[in-house]
Amino acid sequence: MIPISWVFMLSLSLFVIGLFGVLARRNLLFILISLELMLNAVVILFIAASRYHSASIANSDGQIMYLLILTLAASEIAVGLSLVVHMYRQHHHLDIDKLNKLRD
Amino acid sequence: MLDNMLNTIFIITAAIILISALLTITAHNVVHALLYLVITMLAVSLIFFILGASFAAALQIIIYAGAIMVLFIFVTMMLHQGEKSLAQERHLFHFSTSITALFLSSMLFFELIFMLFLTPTDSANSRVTAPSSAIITVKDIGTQLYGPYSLLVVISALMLLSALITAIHISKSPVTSEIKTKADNL
Amino acid sequence: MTEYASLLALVPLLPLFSALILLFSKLPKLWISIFAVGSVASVALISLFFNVIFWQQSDFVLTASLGTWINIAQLKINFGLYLDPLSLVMITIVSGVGALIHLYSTGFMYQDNDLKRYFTYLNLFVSAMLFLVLADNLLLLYLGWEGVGLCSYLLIGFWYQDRKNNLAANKAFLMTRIGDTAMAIGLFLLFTQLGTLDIQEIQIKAHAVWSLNNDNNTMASLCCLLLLAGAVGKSAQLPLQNWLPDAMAGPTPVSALIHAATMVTAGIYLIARNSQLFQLAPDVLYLVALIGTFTLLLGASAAMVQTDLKRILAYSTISQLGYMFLALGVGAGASAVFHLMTHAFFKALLFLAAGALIYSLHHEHNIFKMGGLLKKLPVVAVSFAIGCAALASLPFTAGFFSKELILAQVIASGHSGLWWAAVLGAFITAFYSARLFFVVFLGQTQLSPNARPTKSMSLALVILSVLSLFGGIHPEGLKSLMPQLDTDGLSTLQHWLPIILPFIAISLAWWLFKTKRFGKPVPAFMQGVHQLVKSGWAFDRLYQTIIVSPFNTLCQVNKDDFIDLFYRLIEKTSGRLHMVFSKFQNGQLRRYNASLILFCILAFAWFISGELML
Amino acid sequence: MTLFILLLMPLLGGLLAWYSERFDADLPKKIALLSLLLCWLPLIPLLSSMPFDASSLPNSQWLIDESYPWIPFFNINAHLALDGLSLLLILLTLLMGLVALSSAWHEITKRTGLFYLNLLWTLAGVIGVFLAIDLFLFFVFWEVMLVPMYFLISIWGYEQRHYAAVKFFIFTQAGGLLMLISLCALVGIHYQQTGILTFDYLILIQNPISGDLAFWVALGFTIAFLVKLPALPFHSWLADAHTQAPTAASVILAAVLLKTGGYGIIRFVLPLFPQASIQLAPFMMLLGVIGIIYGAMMAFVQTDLKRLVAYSSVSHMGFVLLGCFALNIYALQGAIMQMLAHGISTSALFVLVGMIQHRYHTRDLNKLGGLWLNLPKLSAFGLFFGIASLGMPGLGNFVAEFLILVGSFEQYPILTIFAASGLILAAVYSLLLIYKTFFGPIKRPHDSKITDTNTKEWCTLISMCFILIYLGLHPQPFFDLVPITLMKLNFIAADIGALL
Repeated sequence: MIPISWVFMLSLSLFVIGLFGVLARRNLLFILISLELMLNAVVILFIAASRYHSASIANSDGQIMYLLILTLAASEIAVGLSLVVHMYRQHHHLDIDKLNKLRD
Repeated sequence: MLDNMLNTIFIITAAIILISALLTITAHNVVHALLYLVITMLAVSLIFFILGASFAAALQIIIYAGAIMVLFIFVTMMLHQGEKSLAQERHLFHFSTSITALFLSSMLFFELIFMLFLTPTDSANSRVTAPSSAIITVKDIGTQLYGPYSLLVVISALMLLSALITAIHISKSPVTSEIKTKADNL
Repeated sequence: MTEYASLLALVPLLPLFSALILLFSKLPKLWISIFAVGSVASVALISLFFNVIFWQQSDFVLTASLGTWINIAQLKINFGLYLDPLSLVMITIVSGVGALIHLYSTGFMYQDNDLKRYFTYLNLFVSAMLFLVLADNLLLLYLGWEGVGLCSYLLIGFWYQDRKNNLAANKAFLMTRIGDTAMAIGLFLLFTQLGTLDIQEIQIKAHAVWSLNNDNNTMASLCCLLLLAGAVGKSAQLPLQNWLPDAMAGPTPVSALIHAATMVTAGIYLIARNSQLFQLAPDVLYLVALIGTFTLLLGASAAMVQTDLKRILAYSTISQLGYMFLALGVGAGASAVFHLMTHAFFKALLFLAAGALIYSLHHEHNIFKMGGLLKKLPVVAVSFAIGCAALASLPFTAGFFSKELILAQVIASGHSGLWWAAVLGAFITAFYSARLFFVVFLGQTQLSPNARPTKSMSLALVILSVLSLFGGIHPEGLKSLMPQLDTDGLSTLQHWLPIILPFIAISLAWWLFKTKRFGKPVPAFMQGVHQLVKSGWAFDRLYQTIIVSPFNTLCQVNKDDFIDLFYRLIEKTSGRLHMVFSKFQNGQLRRYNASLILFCILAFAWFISGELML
Repeated sequence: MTLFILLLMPLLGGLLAWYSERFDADLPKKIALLSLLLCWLPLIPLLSSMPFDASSLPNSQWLIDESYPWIPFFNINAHLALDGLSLLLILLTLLMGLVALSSAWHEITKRTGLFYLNLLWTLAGVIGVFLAIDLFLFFVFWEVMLVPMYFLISIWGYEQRHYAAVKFFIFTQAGGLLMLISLCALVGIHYQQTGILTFDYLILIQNPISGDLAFWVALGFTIAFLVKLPALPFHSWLADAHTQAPTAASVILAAVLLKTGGYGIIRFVLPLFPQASIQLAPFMMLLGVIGIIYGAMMAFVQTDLKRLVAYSSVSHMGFVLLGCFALNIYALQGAIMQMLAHGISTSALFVLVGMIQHRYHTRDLNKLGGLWLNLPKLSAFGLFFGIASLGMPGLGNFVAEFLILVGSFEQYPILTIFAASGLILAAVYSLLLIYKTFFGPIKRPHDSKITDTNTKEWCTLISMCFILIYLGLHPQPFFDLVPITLMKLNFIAADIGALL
């Protein structure tokens, strides 16, 4: 069976790549994409954890949590993308650094 | 025999995931990024299969890769950014601006690695033993879902509804007309 | 005796009431002068009446009380009046000379439209002086003391339009105020040591408490020193004397009354009144004598070189007061008071005559611009001559009797050094009074007088001349009150020298006048000394450099209150801190993410370091 | 019930005045006058029933004592009581209220209703401070008197009124908070030591708290009162508050608000913390003396007339501080007398400055000069009050300063000599004040419409003169009224003249 440490390594590195994407990219779309990556990283960990749980009966909590994260991702992307559309209509660009009107 | 085959498959898919993830975030063209993302999603569903969560894998392919990524592509097509966005992208994202991001994420990466593997795990709760081999069928998930986790279903339904409403509201409001008038007389 | 108590009570109150009436009423000029002169004249009559009753009695006491003032625990002070030979002499002088000066000033100040204010202040001054002289406790004396200082401030600055007068008034008040504060501290010391402020009780208790063991009469000498400081401030003696010449800025009758006859003598009265207390501190008494000698020499030398008529008389007052302090210092209190009396007469006469001169020469003060006025103003000339004669203490004038007595007492008490200084002072005094008379009245006339002194002025001049000539009767009562030294053991030189000296000085002055050397500029090498002496030995510049200007610069430096600066600093720093923190809110989303991640890293790092420690 | 009536009168009067502005512009000031006069009613029976001689000293310290339950949970009750000291200060407050009213009669024209509301509420706050016996109620009134004064300064003030008002508010509020902390600490410690939870001054005074914490609580109280009585390090709000406040406000501020500090020390610090006040005494006396000299030196260089008078009251209040902590009967009587005399003489000076500003629209000393020629009556009053403020015997200030200096001389002679030098400095700045404004050559052309004092002003000033003279010549009834012996103040034995 696959030792759990590998799964940790995988999800962790995926998470960090997603994080780098969020921080580095200035285009809102790319930020949303890297956000998706981070979500996937977490989900892998959930599934692995429930899989390696030593309870006698089969433990399906991980998959139920996967369901929840899935709905979360879906709704989050829906709102995110409508914001992207909205922003594009208003500013004709997607550079997030230019959006600092909230400051003053 | 079966185990080391599983291991190799796991390693290959993990490698695919990481490479395509890297490619998604470094791609200049949005569509390329999206396609790499779809590849990542499929590889992840393969991981689920390896881990025995077949229902999750199926969902991953259908909803995640199928629905959400398609939505993504729709939106990028709608924005029809064209050539100038590529050039813009090139100047928006290049090595010098992302140096701090790189530094921060790598710091976080090493700290997590260090914390997970190098710190002396106290023996009490590290009894990670071999995974139980019982197969989890969809029926089990169904009974669990409508048994103890019924509340979860309600919440996710509510969340989806609220997302729906906000998405409609934001994209519907005729904001573009006012901005234009203001932009003209600036 | 008590039936006179109410009469005694009237003495200080009459001028006070008339001052209040004048203040609040709108009387015509005539009525104003009637009220003013009337009140002081009636007080003069009362004092004459007292003189007649207690004529040559030496041990009478008359007390009256006007009610309690402060009465807490041991501090029992009431408005008590105390009449004994000493204060009888004083009230006679104050009211007598005061009345004459009031009479004189009705003429002198008649055309001044602020007559009401003038007479209110003058009456207030006389009543304050009477309170001072009749007070039975030191606090009431202090009330009179400050009241007199206040009235002299108001009267010096009477013509307030002129900046110079106001500055002179401020200077006078502040200098005397310094002395008064020292005296107040003396009062505190006396009260904490002896538990009372009543003058007679102090004398008794002081003897009872301090004379037992002579080691702790340092306390006695400390008290006497502080009281002496007050006296020095008020009587313009050595350290605090340069306010008197500037005080001549006031109207001349004011200078006559305040700066010749009455206020400046308050210091002498204070020491004379506490003579038993001063007996306990011989070293302080010797200091009094020393101060007297130095002041008398300073005053005489400065008067010798002045050109301003009134400043000459001011410096001569300082030197005559020096004589009185010298007499007090050697223990001859009675002769000091006697000289005080005669001095009051002839100095008031000189001032009033000078006033008449200024009045007729339309406010000309410089004596070298006057000359040959003998024929034109006979009355003024004669009275001026009598005054100068008494000042120079020519034989058979009042000044002669009192000054000889002092000189005799000084020799009798064995201070021969002081005696020689006093004799030198007498010589210079005779010289400058002769110089004054010759320059003003003989020689050719430069300014012709346009107004003749009025009848009231001449009347006052005549009476004062008579008093200066025949006023030399030594009041008997004083002898018993204060110790008297027998003066028969004098050698012939010590007896005759002071009598011959004035004649030599006058002939010297005549010789100098005849050879026209008086008005001429002093030869080059003498110029520095001449200027030094003329400015009253440069005490003004001295005080200006060591006290006034440092205090000014110190205050200017701290003009806007460095403590307030401290609070404004707090306000500024909080403003600047606000600017610094607002830098973090710059609306960059990526920067917020970065700070979020940074925080996670730090949290993990802290957790890891925690782990490693284990 | 009389004390509560006395308290409610200004409050209601203020509200009525504010409300009445709607009908007629100058109705508020008439109502304000009426309510101030009505305030005297509750006191009349008291004053008449107590002939002014030492024999009829009331046996208990309190002339009237009323207490109603207010917050039973903490055992706080609205406990008001009047003794000799507070009676004197309340009389001063009411008198100065009338003076402030007369000076504001013509000067305040915009929003008069609100002005008189604030004026009367400040007075009510101050009367409350002098009456409150319950410490909590004392603190409430301490804050009540502060807020309306802030509005008075910030709305009707002169050029930098906002800066001055805010500064005034922050200073006094900080002091107030410090007092709240020490008040609660006091009640807490008292509760620990005696098991009675009470804010009532009469119970707290029975067994004063001991221990080193008591010293810090005492220090907290003293600093709070030092801020109000402007002692040296906390005095800088006074100069600004006075220069920018309208005449009526600065009269109230000078005459009454400063006295709450002194009253607080005498009423709360000395009896409640006997040992602590003995330990504190030398430092506070030193602070007082420095305050005297520092205030005088500051006053000497000011070019603004009101700032000069403000710094002079810093110097006078230094005397009060010296008197309070000299811990002997003469000094304490002197301190109380100084509060009264200073209240009258300084507020009179402020009224005069207000009149000058009303006529010449300037307070700058360099521009003023030679007023005597044009306004003889006003200048005569100015001369009188200038002389009073330098401590001329025969007037109230001298008696007070003499008693303070006698009392403190007995404890610390050297310190008193420096304080006595304050008398000279007082003469310096007072003469400067008189000379720069009233004497000297005329600097400005005389236009005929500037009139001398009208009858209203003349009456207020002449009555203040008579009070000062009465204080100076016959202060005995004021000494008898203050029951020092009953106030449980343990003085260091006044061993004056004990040698005999």
